[in-house]
Amino acid sequence: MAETLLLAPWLPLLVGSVLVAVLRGLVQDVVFVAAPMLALVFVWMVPQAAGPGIDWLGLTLMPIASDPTARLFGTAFALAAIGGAVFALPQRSSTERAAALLYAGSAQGVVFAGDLVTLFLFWEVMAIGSAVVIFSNGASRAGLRYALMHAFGGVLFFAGIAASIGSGGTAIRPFAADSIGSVLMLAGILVNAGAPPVSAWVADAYPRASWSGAVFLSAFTTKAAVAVLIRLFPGEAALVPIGLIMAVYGMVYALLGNDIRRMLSYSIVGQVGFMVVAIGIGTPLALAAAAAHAFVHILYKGLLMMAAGTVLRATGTTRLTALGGLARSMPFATAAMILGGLALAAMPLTAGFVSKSAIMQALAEEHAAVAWFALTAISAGSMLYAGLRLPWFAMLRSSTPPPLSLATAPAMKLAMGGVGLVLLVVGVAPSLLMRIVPGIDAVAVLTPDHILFQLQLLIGSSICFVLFLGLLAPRARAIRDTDWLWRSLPQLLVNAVRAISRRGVATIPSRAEVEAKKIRDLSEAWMQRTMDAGNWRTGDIALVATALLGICLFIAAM
Amino acid sequence: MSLVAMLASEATRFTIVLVMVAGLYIVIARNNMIKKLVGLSLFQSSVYLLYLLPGKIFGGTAPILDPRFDVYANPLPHVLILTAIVVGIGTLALGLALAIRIKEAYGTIEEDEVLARDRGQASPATRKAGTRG
Amino acid sequence: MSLIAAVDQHLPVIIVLAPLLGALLVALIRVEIASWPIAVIAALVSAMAAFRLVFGVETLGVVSYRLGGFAPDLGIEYRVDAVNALVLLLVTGISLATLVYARRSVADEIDSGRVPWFYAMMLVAMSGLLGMAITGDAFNAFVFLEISSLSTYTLIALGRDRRALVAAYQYLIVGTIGATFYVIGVGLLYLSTGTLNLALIIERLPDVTSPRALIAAEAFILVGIALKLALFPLHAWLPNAYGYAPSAATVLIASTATKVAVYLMARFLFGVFGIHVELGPVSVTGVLIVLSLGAMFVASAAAVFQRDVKRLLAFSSVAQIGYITLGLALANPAGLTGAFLHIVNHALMKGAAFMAIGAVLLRCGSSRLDDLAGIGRTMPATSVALTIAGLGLIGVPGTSGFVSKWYLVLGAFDDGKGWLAFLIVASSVIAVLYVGRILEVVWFREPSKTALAAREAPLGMLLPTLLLAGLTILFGIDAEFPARLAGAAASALLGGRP
Amino acid sequence: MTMRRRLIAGALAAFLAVCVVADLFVAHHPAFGIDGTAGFAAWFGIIASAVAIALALGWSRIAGRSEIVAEEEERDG
Repeated sequence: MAETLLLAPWLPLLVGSVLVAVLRGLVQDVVFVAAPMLALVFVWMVPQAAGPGIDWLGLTLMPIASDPTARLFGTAFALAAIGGAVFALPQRSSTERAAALLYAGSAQGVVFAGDLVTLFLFWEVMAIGSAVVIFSNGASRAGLRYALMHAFGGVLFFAGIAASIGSGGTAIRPFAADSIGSVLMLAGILVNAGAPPVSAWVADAYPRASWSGAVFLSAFTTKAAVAVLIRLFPGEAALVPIGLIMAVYGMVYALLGNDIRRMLSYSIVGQVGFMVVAIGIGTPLALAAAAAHAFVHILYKGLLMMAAGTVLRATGTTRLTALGGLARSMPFATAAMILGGLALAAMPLTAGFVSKSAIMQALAEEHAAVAWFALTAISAGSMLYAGLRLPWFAMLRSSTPPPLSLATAPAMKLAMGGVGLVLLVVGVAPSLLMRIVPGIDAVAVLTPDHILFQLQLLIGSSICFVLFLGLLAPRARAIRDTDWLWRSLPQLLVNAVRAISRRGVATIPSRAEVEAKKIRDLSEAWMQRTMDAGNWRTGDIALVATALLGICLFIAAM
Repeated sequence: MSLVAMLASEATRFTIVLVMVAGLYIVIARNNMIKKLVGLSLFQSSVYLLYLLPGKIFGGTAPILDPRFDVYANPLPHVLILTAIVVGIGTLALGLALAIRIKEAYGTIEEDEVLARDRGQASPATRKAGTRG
Repeated sequence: MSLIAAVDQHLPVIIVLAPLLGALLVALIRVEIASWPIAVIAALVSAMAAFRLVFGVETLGVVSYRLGGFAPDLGIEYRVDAVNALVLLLVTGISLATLVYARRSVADEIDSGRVPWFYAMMLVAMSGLLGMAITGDAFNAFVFLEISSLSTYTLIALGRDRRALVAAYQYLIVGTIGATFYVIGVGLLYLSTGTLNLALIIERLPDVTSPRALIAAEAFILVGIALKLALFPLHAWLPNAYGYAPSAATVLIASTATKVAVYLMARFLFGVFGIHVELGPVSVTGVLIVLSLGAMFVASAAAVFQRDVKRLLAFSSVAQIGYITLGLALANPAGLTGAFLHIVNHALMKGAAFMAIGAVLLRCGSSRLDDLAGIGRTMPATSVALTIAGLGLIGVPGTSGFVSKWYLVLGAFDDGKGWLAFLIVASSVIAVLYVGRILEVVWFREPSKTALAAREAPLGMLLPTLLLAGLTILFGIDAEFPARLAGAAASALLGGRP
Repeated sequence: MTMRRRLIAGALAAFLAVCVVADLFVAHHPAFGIDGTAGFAAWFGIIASAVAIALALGWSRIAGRSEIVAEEEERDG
């Protein structure tokens, strides 16, 4: 049993993270790339069973429990980590590298966790690792916001887990959102999945990572949340509307976005919405389809982020308004962006077509009409922003390209080529994916009616794009997002209250207003003292103590 | 029972409470650090009384074994309060020493003035942030 | 053999006497070079005795020691059970680490003429705290409380800033009021039961005819102790006291003084009064929960706005004490285990944090948050210790802070108070804010001039700091040992009274 | 609209027409009825895209702000 523990897929990544932090130079490069490769090997070597239990604080922890779902996500995470590491070879920041491996390792830990406590432990390490990836790019404030959001999600998740353990042990099992504990747990997971109303953290944080860091970020957190949802909340009906909102939200913001990486972040939320809807449907096929879509999404979103990172590294910007005309000077990145975009739009013969077909078939079999029609429409919208708008305005359209400072490094080409190849191979031979995702082999993918259906959808969308090209042109305009709720709303409220109170003072003060002002001043003074305790007068401290004693005695005397 | 008689019978308790509250009041209300210490001593003294007064037994005597007496006062409270008095003296001495040092450092032993001087020492930025609250 | 047996027999008194004699020796010799070794040796003897005693208690159960051979109803009894064995081990261990740490810090911060006095006071404070923990006599506890308090006031007043004097004065007034409240309560108990021995008080309580005197005694004692342990809203003395005391003194009082007071409160709550005694129409637990929550939220929020790291950590201490008292108020095995675990864990991590800040103070001459900018580059080891301690304060998994919060949350659920569990974890978010502020400044800011000029802390300070930080991690991963001791303490307290 | 764009749109429309015609000759597996009709995806795709564009532009009207302001706010990032 102990060897099972040694084969834990997170082990090489976590060890690698420490080594990368200590080592420098070529050795560091080797460890950085070899650790996720070893993890991939471990994902497939670890026995498909629950590993040994470890007693900790009277709980039995199972740090490693493999099943087909875990293996699928583990494979996707390992591939993303390999691709990301190869892509990041020209990135010399040791902090980012160590954090990225820590992040990848804890994501493996989340999907291979055999109990809720282990799951939560890795969940939190994942938040730390990803926050450090953002911090390492010097984005301290965004990193702090990101860390806070995940601390908040972690708190909800923790409270929920504690309640669930109280009511039924640490085993990972399907829950229904019917008790406080499971609702808290669901809310905590959804924070990480990027569900509204806290979805804004994705687009706030990911574009602030370095050109290589964003590749890692796009792969793990949200998809780990999907994996956990599959395990803990399969068939939870509330997930269907939540997922639909996410899909619409992601599409709308991606259509309006100007910064490529911001667009891609919104698109993550949109695509995770597809998976969340499928999990909400909850049939075996739907769950398998959600997992398959997560797998494919990790790959094509990684490819898109690599293309965006290549552009950023070369030009210093990812704003569509500043880009264009790059197709000739950056053919590789252009090809990657087109391929990734088409895979996102589920073009036949790309991997995206396989997994999206599975999701749509799962919805059709359950006769979930609203979800089916909505997601079909959103698929057309995905073509608009990812398959057309993004490559067109960033790369293809004729415009004076910004000066390139750095050529695309061979390692980056290798990473993009590798991931792109996987996407194409899976798209041409869907049985490869079906072999590792049991449960979707009944899905008809490359049949004439499916291909024709999808082609019509995509061409229809393309015609719209050509017709309304002007409307979709990027504009230097930001759109308020839900982070407005916590970044701007409080300030607005404070200002409004201030304005009202000031107006109240300006007019002839009525008696009530004078009293109100007195109370306000008093309470402000009190707040001041509470905040600034330690500068109290000694007498006041003594008074408070006496008062407390008096209250106690008074209560006792009653 | 008349009020006077009641007061007489409860005299010890009233004395204790009176001294206690008076001492505490001085600590709370006085600004002068020395006066505060005086109040504190008064407050502690009330505790001595609290322990000692109930130990008085009318007709009792000091607890020295003697065939002529069979009623003794409990000696334990006296022992305890001896210790407490020592502690009280220590506290008072330390407090006075601190007051002297504060006088040297600040030039005053009025607590409000001391606090005001510290506030003046704080940077303007701190104060601004403080008033915004 | 017989010598060891004889020593074993007198372990309880050796623990208290070793530092006291050490203090005497230091004060009499008054040679600066000699003071530190004497102090360390005295603390070491005491720590070894405590260590031995802990295992003695684990095998034998309660160890009772009669001072001067008098029976408990006449003389003073020292009584060591699972509860205070834990506290003794903690206090001696932390004191030893602090004294090892103190040498460089004290040489830098204290005028050379006062150095022997400083060590003498440290030892007296240690002795007083140990006495409070070990004694089974309510009045004796008062005496030790005052011994530790008086020496603590002196230690604080030795701080460099003149505000240290005011802080010491304030603490003196408030601390004395607290101690006097306590002794009034003990007096009332004595009047109703005729004994000062805690065990005997418990035996005689059922015969007490006037419950009102009892409740008054409870109110006086609890409020008195609450002042000493800085329970919200009686915490106002603490931030300045911690903030302006010399670094070594801050470490000692922050990690031990309030913890011993908490122990005393637990003793009275569970051992003497019984937690479920109603204070009139309101239960004690209800009051304690409200005040604890106040500490957790208000003090944490206040910490976020501090500009001085020592004061920030001091406010954080008030908040963390809130977690401990909350665990007491839960009054079930998981909650109490959490409380005692947090006593240990918080002592370790706050000790590490204050030690790290003391090292920064030594190298940069300031503990203002802004002056710590970029210190992570020039003092990496110290900053790592500070980071670990900070993560522990948040309760990040893998640190001991998580384990204790875990037990507290379990305790809340066991009590059917799910909302309380949520509040416990929600308050951690505020801890994320203030710890995040420190970490951001330390690691991600451009180094200030002072930070660039700083060097890594001297080894003598670094080792104890890293030791405590390492224990924070160790107890976060393998919590078996502290959880066993805390669990034993919890069951001893709960079993003490049906 | 430029000549080139008109040309591309025409070519796409022609390709779409070919697909719709081909759609008449394949077997469908409808789940909701309407989705099995030939050419369903073609008109649905066009309408869905148009609606998506309208939705996005409408939302941009409501929630948009000049990016200069936004950048100033987010410079801290």
